[in-house]
Formats: sequence, structure tokens, C-alpha cells
Amino acid sequence: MATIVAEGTGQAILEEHHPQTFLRKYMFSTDHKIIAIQFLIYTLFFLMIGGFLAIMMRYQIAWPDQTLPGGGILPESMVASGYMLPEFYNSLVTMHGSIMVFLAIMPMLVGVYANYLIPLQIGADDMAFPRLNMMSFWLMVPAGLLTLASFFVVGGAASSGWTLYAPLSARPDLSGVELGQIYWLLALVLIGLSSILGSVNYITTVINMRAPGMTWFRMPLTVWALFITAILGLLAMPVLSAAGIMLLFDQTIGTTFFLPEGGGQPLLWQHLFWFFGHPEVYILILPAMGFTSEIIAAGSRKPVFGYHAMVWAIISIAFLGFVVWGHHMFQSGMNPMLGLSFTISTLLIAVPSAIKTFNWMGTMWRGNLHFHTAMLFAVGFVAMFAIGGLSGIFMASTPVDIYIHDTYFIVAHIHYVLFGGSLFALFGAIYYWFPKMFGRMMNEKLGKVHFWLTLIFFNLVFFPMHGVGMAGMMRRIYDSSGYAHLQGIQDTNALITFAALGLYASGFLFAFNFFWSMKKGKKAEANPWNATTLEWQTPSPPMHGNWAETPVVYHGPHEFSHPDVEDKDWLAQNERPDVVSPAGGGH
Amino acid sequence: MRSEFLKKVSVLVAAGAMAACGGGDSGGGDPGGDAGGGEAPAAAQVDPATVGTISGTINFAGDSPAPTAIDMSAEADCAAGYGPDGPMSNNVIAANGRLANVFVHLTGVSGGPAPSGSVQLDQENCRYMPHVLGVQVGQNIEITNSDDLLHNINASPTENRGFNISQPRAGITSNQSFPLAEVMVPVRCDVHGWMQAYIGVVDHPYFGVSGPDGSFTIPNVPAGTYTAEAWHEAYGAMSGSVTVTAGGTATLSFDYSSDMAGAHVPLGEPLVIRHGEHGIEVHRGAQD
Amino acid sequence: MAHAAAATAGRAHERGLDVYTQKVGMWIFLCSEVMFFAGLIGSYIVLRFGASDAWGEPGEVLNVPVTAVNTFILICSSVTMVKAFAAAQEGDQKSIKIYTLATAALGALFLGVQGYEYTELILHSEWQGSHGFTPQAGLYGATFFTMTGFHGFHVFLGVVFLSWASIRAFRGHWGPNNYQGLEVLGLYWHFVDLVWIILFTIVYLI
Amino acid sequence: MDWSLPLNLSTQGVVIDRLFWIIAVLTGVAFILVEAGIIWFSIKYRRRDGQKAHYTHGSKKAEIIWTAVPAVILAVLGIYSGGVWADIRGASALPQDALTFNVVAKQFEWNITYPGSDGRIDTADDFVVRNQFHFPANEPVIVRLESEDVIHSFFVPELRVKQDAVPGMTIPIWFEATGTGEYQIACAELCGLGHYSMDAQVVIHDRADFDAWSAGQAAGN
Repeated sequence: MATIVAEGTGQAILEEHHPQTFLRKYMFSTDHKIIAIQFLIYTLFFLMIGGFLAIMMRYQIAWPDQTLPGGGILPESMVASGYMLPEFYNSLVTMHGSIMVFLAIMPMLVGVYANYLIPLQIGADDMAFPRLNMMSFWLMVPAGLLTLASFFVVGGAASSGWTLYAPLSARPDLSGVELGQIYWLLALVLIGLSSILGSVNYITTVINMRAPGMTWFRMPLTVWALFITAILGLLAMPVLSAAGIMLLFDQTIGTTFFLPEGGGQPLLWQHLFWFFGHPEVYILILPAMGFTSEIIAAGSRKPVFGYHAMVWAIISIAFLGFVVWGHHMFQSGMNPMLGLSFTISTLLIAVPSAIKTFNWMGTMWRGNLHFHTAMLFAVGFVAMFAIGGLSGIFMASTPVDIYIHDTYFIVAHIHYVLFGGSLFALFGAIYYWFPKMFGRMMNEKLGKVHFWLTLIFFNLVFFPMHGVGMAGMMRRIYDSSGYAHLQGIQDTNALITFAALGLYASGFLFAFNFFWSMKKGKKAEANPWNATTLEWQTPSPPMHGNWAETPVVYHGPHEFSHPDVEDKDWLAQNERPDVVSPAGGGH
Repeated sequence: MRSEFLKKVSVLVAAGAMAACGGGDSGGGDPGGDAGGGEAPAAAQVDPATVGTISGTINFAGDSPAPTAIDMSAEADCAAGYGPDGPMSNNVIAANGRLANVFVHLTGVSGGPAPSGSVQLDQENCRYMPHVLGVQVGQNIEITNSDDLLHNINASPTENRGFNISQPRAGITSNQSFPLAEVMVPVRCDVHGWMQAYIGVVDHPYFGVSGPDGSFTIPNVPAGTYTAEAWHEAYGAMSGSVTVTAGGTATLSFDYSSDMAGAHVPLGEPLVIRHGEHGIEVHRGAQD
Repeated sequence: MAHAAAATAGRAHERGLDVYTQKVGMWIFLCSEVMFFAGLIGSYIVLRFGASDAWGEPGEVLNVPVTAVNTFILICSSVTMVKAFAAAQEGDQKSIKIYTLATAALGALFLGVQGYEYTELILHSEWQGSHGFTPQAGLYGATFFTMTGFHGFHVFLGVVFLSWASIRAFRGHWGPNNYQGLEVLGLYWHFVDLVWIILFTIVYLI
Repeated sequence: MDWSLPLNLSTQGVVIDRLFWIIAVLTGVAFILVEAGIIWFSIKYRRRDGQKAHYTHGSKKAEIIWTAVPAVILAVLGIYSGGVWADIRGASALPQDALTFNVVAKQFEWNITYPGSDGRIDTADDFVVRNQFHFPANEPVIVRLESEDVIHSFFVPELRVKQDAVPGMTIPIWFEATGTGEYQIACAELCGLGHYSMDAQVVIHDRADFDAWSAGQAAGN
């Protein structure tokens, strides 16, 4: 048994004794920490691209009768005579969603933080399969290149929405897009493979490589969340891959899986897509919930309120996540009687989300709250995620969904969950774990300015979208001026666009802080937040192999303000209270 | 169509690479070439002593079909551009024994003066102007929207790669071209189901389209004997022979009749109807 | 390998599944493979249920006897895989060589027969009045080639890995202290075999 | 800044709007409780020197309460929604013998087939009008939705009606307008480059006007 475990890790140790080339050390590294940083740079780049696409989109929505500033540098197939063309707008809509979900948020949550945190938080020296781990990053590179290239091929990038509803996505003669769609489907298959390899790695690592004493219910909530997320990815991504391959065949070799002309079923695509798509939503939120729990506990100097309930909430969300996909399809022509069962399962899944929200508040209750930037973002997450969760109740109610389905109300909801939720938590995570990753602190002043600007502009962008949706504005429309019922909200659309510019600009403040701090930030100590989990009990950044000696775990993950510990308000997982404060005695 | 996937992909990849490098797909359009207006500049390169002109009419026997009204009531801006009778279909215009919108081109010829200048295709009051037009391979087609509403231009050729682009407001111009000869390329607007146009793409400059009076002219044809083909969207295609002498004007006429209504007109592959001993014979050009 | 083992010999772990890591990894990977084939098979069921007239009777187009033989070949290869693993545990070097090579060969034979079957179907069969049963021949052809094709791709990957295992066998790599690689490969191979039995049943027999 | 539901003109819109506002009140209360709680805790328990956090791992009682209360509210909401949904879309909800129209969506048009003078669809006197949907108020009407090419979605905001039109399927929906006037059909499902301009005129008449209009159209064809 030992020989098997040693194969990857042993080599890693040997490498330390030899000078490594730049390529081996930073490009084709098998060290989980380097791979996490590669993913971080990659995803931040795509976050910037995805945001830029959104800004172009917003400009068009706010001022449909104006020419696009600087549009002249774009080819005539995107911007003609200065005006953005509807087909390019559709590509923007599609690729904004696709890039944000598959190339920014998901790999940032999982690729970056599952990679970085799982071995460090469970006391392992690396992943179970370091080379598979490297492969999972390098599969994302061609996927990203294909995605970027798809904008510049004849016909432009995919334009059938991120949900790729067939037949539009399968029929180039109807969408005008052929190569772009093929490129994106190929990218999707690569992303799926990368994600599956990653998941195999994370799950195996958590099962088999925990440090002595790290029992299941002593694992930090981040590890729990990432572990369950990996299971969701493992089971959901292959379904998308299978569906994507069938769509690719429809598009290229002339099969008719999703084309009614040949007996195929357009709704089959939707079932397959959402069977993946809804677990995907939880892939995008569960890790964020994990980070938030961790940061709020450390920021409040209190153990997580209801740790076990939090774990069971994660597990039940994951389980229910596989039986709610139909709630995306209430108006799709699916048998209406299925609607009721999906309504019930959807409302059920709101319960664990509510538990988590109240438990975070419970964690803050009677705490000693340190509002560093990471904590601000984590609390911001709870506040914004609550809005996203509550607005979800509207569309879970099937009759109300008749009206708000495919309107901006949905756009508001998804962004409160994915931006107000996932991205807020991710910003928090970046500020929180940056010192561990790079050995330097991020600038707190800039960080706080970034938080407040983000919070204000975020709400100015997405809260009014509820109103726009109530007024009945359809999603993905290029110009709303032709509709009588949308005349009253054009000023709101302009306001949203101004705020979106502010939101995007504040992202650059963050980017500056990030890269500046990487070089010039204040040197970080091993445990700058006085936190309890294992990653803080090794130097910043940790050495190759993570540990000078394997840590032994004695208790749960968030022992803050332990009454038996007198001179400090935290107790690391590898510290025993009777050793830290002998007078206090055992717990 | 789909079985030709590999061929299509290779064309696509090449086209994709072109667009990626060139940053646009304005085709062979020569930016300076617009000055001549696309009418006569070819003549400048031609020695008038060696060329002649083909001129002729498209005759039409039998009852002329009544023009059909287009219901544009849901697009009031367009409907307003027409007189009290309202908009009428312009796909079949046959009057006074003549047939308009027939595309005439020489076959078995290639080369000749290179295309210069652009050909105009306008969208005005929700109709294509002109309804039938001819271009040379690689020649720029300048598509303009004169209506302040959305039109899309959906070209669905079989030999060339199609395009489906849009022009959401007045004043927008797009440029397209076709790299392969194809008679005809159908063009439609999906927003306005009645809007249709046909583009004949040939790899020489010897073509013409019959006007409302049924006449057409093909200038600057080198002396020689040629086969010419006429194409009409409802009455099919037919061919005829013509001999051009230097400096002279050769006459070529085609005789259509109302009996030919409903002839199957495959697009993309030239369909040839000959008046043979046993009545009308139909051949698919591609199989000859 | 010896010094690498020594370097982490003292590494202790909290009790996991009591199974070595590669095996856990393969089990988990196979879970995702189950979902992949579930996606394809589920679509097949939905499409077939929705358009049952587009499907042929068993044996109408597909050559069931040849495929039955092919199924038997694949089952045999699972048996030889088990034998190879048992031989490795016992340290019977000769049997290790014979059985790994036999498994790889049977896998390759399966692919050969499948290739023959595809050629016959595409070039020499009739389906719904047109010549050749191809992926374009309606949903029946599309689902048939997609499912059996992806299964064949999995067999192909298995044969590649089995060839690698055979080379190692001839170098005396496998033995009582080093059988894990064969066991993990065996898991994959049995899974591929199992998927085939399901596919054979629902595609050829029903 | 007109952030409100548009004027409602259908019978089912009444219940949909009522349900919308019920949810709005429930979620509004939850929203205020959560956000106020977060702000209150953030101020009250902010860091102070010498302050030590209260050491607790949770409270079973509190957790049971905040699991049970949302669960009960959501269950009631789910059952109520299910009932309303069954009235609108249930198998037996489709009215018998109602005036029926075929609506065929295609890129980027709505083609409406009218029942003609006999009031029955699928008969010889049916006629088709492009992008104009006329129908009578104060009686249930059925729309049979089909699509020729891609998925579209039939959306009339004032009628609180939305249903995807899926190629290969015929999907019947019904509604009853409570007033007359001119509105628009919008397409709510991305259907290609003309999606945003895939609108059609909706004219709701009283019955006599509708019959007159229909007769006029039939004569014109």
C-alpha cells in the first residue's frame, strides 16, 4: 500500500533536491499549489473577458439606437456601419454566460480552491493523482483557446444562449453559426473531461489522504463543500458531455437526436442539459458556501453555528439538486403534471439553503466581528445570496413562473446567486487565502474600497433587473424599443448600464491590488487571521510537500474563543487545549 | 447536403483562417472600385475592335399571371411606401408579351475582365431591389438597408458557403461575395416572409438581367459563338446559341410561355430546358 | 521506487476506505462513466419510446449471431483478465504473460469484429429502402453507432492499456508485490464488458 | 422607472398576480428580517478590545425552528401553487368547445390560422394572417402552438400567458381576456438573430367586432 501512495509524492520529494526548470516548476508542475495558481490566473483572465462581453451587451440594451463606441475596430460581421448587429449581440449573450459559468466561476471555485485547499486543509502533502491534476489544467487551456478563437471564425461565436437549446444550436442554417458552435461544443467536452479528472482527484484525496485524526466530522466546511461539489461534478458533467456529443453529431454528421424532422426530440436536449445544469448551479454555489462558513467563523471568532446541520444541508442540497431540473422547463411544453413534483422538490431545496443562511447569522451572533475585507465579502455573500434565494421562490411557484420565465427577473435571480453569491464568496476567498498562496497580504484599504464599490454597483445593476423583469422585458433581446410594454423601463436599463460600467471598473481596482500585492504586498506570516484550520499551521506559502511533519488532528475545525484556552482566542486543529493552556484541562 | 461534411469543414476552416487573419470577410471588394459604379469600368480594359454586344428580349406567350398582393399590414412603415393598391409581389412580372427578372448568362466561358466595383442589393419598403441580380465570382455585393427596421439577409447556396446576417436599422451596409460560380443563390429575409431575391454568380462578366420591358444587354463579349442560358424562378431555365461579331450587336431571344409555370427550378445546379422534338426536355446541368 | 517508498514510509493517514488510492480513484472514475453511458442509454430509451416505428426488429438489420459471438469474446477477455490478476497475486510469471496478452488480443479481436460489422452495415445492408445503415439512417442508426461507437472507443483505450500491461508483463513487472495496476485495469475492463452486455441486450435483442 | 407588473387583462392573470404579491410579501418579510439581522449583528457584535466571543456550537432548538418554519411556509406555498397551476395548465383545464386558433411560429413570424366563418378550426374556410392575432374578449380561447424551425415562446404580458412553441409538438393553451385593446405577442425564447423583433399585433375585440373583422378577412382572401 505504501508503495502505491508513494509513486506520485515520492517523486515530488526527489524533485526538491534537483534544480527545476521554469517549465517544470511553473508550467507543467504537478504541485497542487502551483496548479491552483495557474487556474487562478486563467480564471481571472476569463472573468475579465466575460465581464467585457457583458459591458458591450449592456451598452446595446441601454442605447439601442446609438453606434457602439470603438465598434469600428470590430469586423463587419459583428459591427456594421457602427451598429452592433443582433447576431453579434446573441454571441455576446451566449459567450458571456458560457465563459462565466465554465471558464471563470466553476474553475475558480473548484480548479483553484479545491486544488489549493483540499490537501492543505486535510493535512495531505498533495493530491492523490498529481499528474491527472496537471492534465486537468492543461485540458482547460485548449478549451479556452477554442472559445476565444470561436469569435473570429466565419459566422462568429455560438449564439444560441449558454443553454444551447436545440434545434437552434444544431442547425447552422437557422442560427447562421456553424464553426463557432462546433468550437464551443468541443471546448465543452474538454471542460467536461477536465472537470471529471479533477473530481476523481478531489474525491479520492478526501477519502484516502486525510491526516491522522481528521475524521469526517472534523473536516472544515470548505472541504465538505468541495467534496460534495466534486461528487456533483463527477455525476453531472458526463451527462452534459454525452448530450454535447450528440449535439455535435447533429451539427456535423447529420444525425437527428434533437431535430424533429428526423424523429428527434428538442425537449430531450433540455432534459439532458438541465439534468446537468441544475447540479451545476450547486457546483457553483456549494464551494462558495464553504468559503463563507470558514471566513465568517474566523471573522466572528466563533465556531460555525450548527456545524453538523451545515454538513447535512450541503449533502441534502446535493441530493435534491439532481431531482429539480424540471423547474427550468415549466413553460417548455413538458407534461404540465410533472410541474407539481418539480415545484415541491424545488421548494424543498430552499429549506437547507435557509438553514445555512440562519446558521451563518447564528455564527455572527454574539461574536467578536473582525471586518477585514474577506469578512466583508463573506457577510456580503450572505446578504446577497439571501436575495437570490428569496427571488428563486417566485419562479419555483409554477403559475408565477408563467409570467416571469425568460424575463429579466430570471437574469436578476441568477446574478444574485452567481455574482452576489459565488463571486462575492470568491472575492472573499481570494482576500482570505491570498497570503497563504503568495506569502504576502493584499492591501486592506484597497480591498475595502473594492468591497463597497462592488456591493453598491452590484445592487444598482441587478436589483433594478427585478423591476425590469416585472415589467415583462424578455431575456436576450437586442432592442426593447419595439415593445409598447417596455417603454417605461428604458431609463432603468440605462441606469443599469452605468452601474455595470462602475462594477466592471471596480474589478480593475481588484486586479491592481491582486498583482501589486503579489510583488509588493506586506509579507504574510503563517497565520495572519489567527485561524484554526490546518493550512494556517504551515508557512506561507507552504513548502513543496506542504508539511515539515504530518499534522495530527485533535478536534473539529473552528475552535475559536474556546473557554479553556486563555491567552488566545483560537485553537488550531492540531493543537490540544490541555497542551496550549495546561491549567484549563481537557475538553 | 450533410454528407458533404468534410468538404464543408475544409472550406469552413480555410474561411475561418482567412477571417481570423484578415479580421473581416469583405471578400474581393476593392475599396477604391466604387467610383465607377460597377456599370462600365470593364470596358476600359477591353479593345472595342474585338468585342460585340448581345442584346435581346425575353418573350412570354400566354396569359400573364396577375400580380399577387403582399399583406404588409403588420409592417406599417413598409406598407406606407406603396400606392393605394398596396404592395404587390415582384417575383413574376410578365406584361405585354415580355418577361422581366430573367437572368441570362453565357455558359462554357470563364475568365474575361476581372470584376471591379460593387453590385448593389438594396432593401427598400420590405422588398429587395433588384429582385434578380448577377455578380462575378469574388465580386463585392454591397447590401444596404433603406428601411428603419430589422432585415436579415439569409443566403442559402448549395455550392458556396451561405451567410445569414442582419441589418437592424436604416443605413447599414454589409459586404459579401461568393468564391464559386452558382446559378442561382436564393436570398430571403426571415423577418418578412415575402422578401426574396436571387443572385446569379458566374465566373465571367457576360451576363444580364431582363428589365421590366423584357430586354437585356450583355456588352463587351469577345467575338465567337456561345451558348447562353436563361433562368427564371418560376418558369425554369432554357438555353440558346448566339454568335457575336466584333463591333456588332447579336440578337438573342428566349421564348417562355405560361405553360411552363410551376416548372421545378432547382437552385444552385443549373437546370436546362431545351425545346426538343418531343416537347420540353429537362436536364440537370450537373449530370450532363 | 524503493527510496521513494522510504521517503514517505512514515506517512500516516486517517482511516479511509481501506483500499489503496488508485483503486478508489478507478471506482470513482467508473461512477462518472456510468453517468456518461446512462446519458446515452437514457436518450436512446426516450428516443426509441417516442418514435418506435423508426426501429428495426431484432436481427432485421443488425447481425445478431456475429455480435453474440463478439459478446462471448468480450466475456472471455474478462475471464482472462481475472486469471491475469490471480496469476500476478500468485507470482506465476508465465501465466501473467499469457493472460495479459490474451486479454489484449481478445479485446483487439472484439474491435476487429466490430469493424467488420460496421463495414457490412454501412456498405452492404439495406435499411428502409435505402442502401447502407449509417449514422444518418434516422434515429436507429444514430443511436446505434453513437452507443456502440463510444463503447468501442472505451474498448480501444482498454486495449492500449492492456498492451502496455503486456509489455510490462514480459519485463517481469507484475508480481505478488505489484499487482495493483493490473487490478485497476481489470476494474475498467470488467466495467467495459458489463456496459457491452447491457448495450447488446437493449440494442440488439430488444 | 416603471417597475410594476403591466396591466392585467386575463382571468388567469388575476390569480397569478395574487400569488406573485403573496410571495412578494412573504419574501419581503424574510428579506427584511435577514438583512436587518445581518446589519444589526454587524454593528452590535463588531470587534471590541477585551470582548470575547460567546463559545457555542449551535442550538438544536433554534435550528429546528428555522428549519421547520420555512419548510411549512414553502409546503403551503407549493400546494397552493400546484392548485392554481392545475387550473391553468392541468389536463382537464382546457375548456371544451372554445374558439380555437392555430399559431405557427417560424423565424421570425407568427402565423395565425383563424377558424373562419364556421367558428371551427381545421375546416376549409380557415384563413391565415401573418403577425396579427385578433380574438374576442370575455370568452375562453384556445391557442394551439406549433413551430416550424426552432423553439419560440408565445408571450403576451398583459394576458400573463407564456408558452414555448416547440418544433414537432402541438401545445394547446387557453386564456380568457377580460378587456379589449391592442397589445403585442413577444417571443420570449432566444430563436436567432431576429428574436428581438419577433413581435406580432394582438387585437382583442368584443365578440361582434371580432366576427365582423373575421368576415372581412375571409372575404378579402
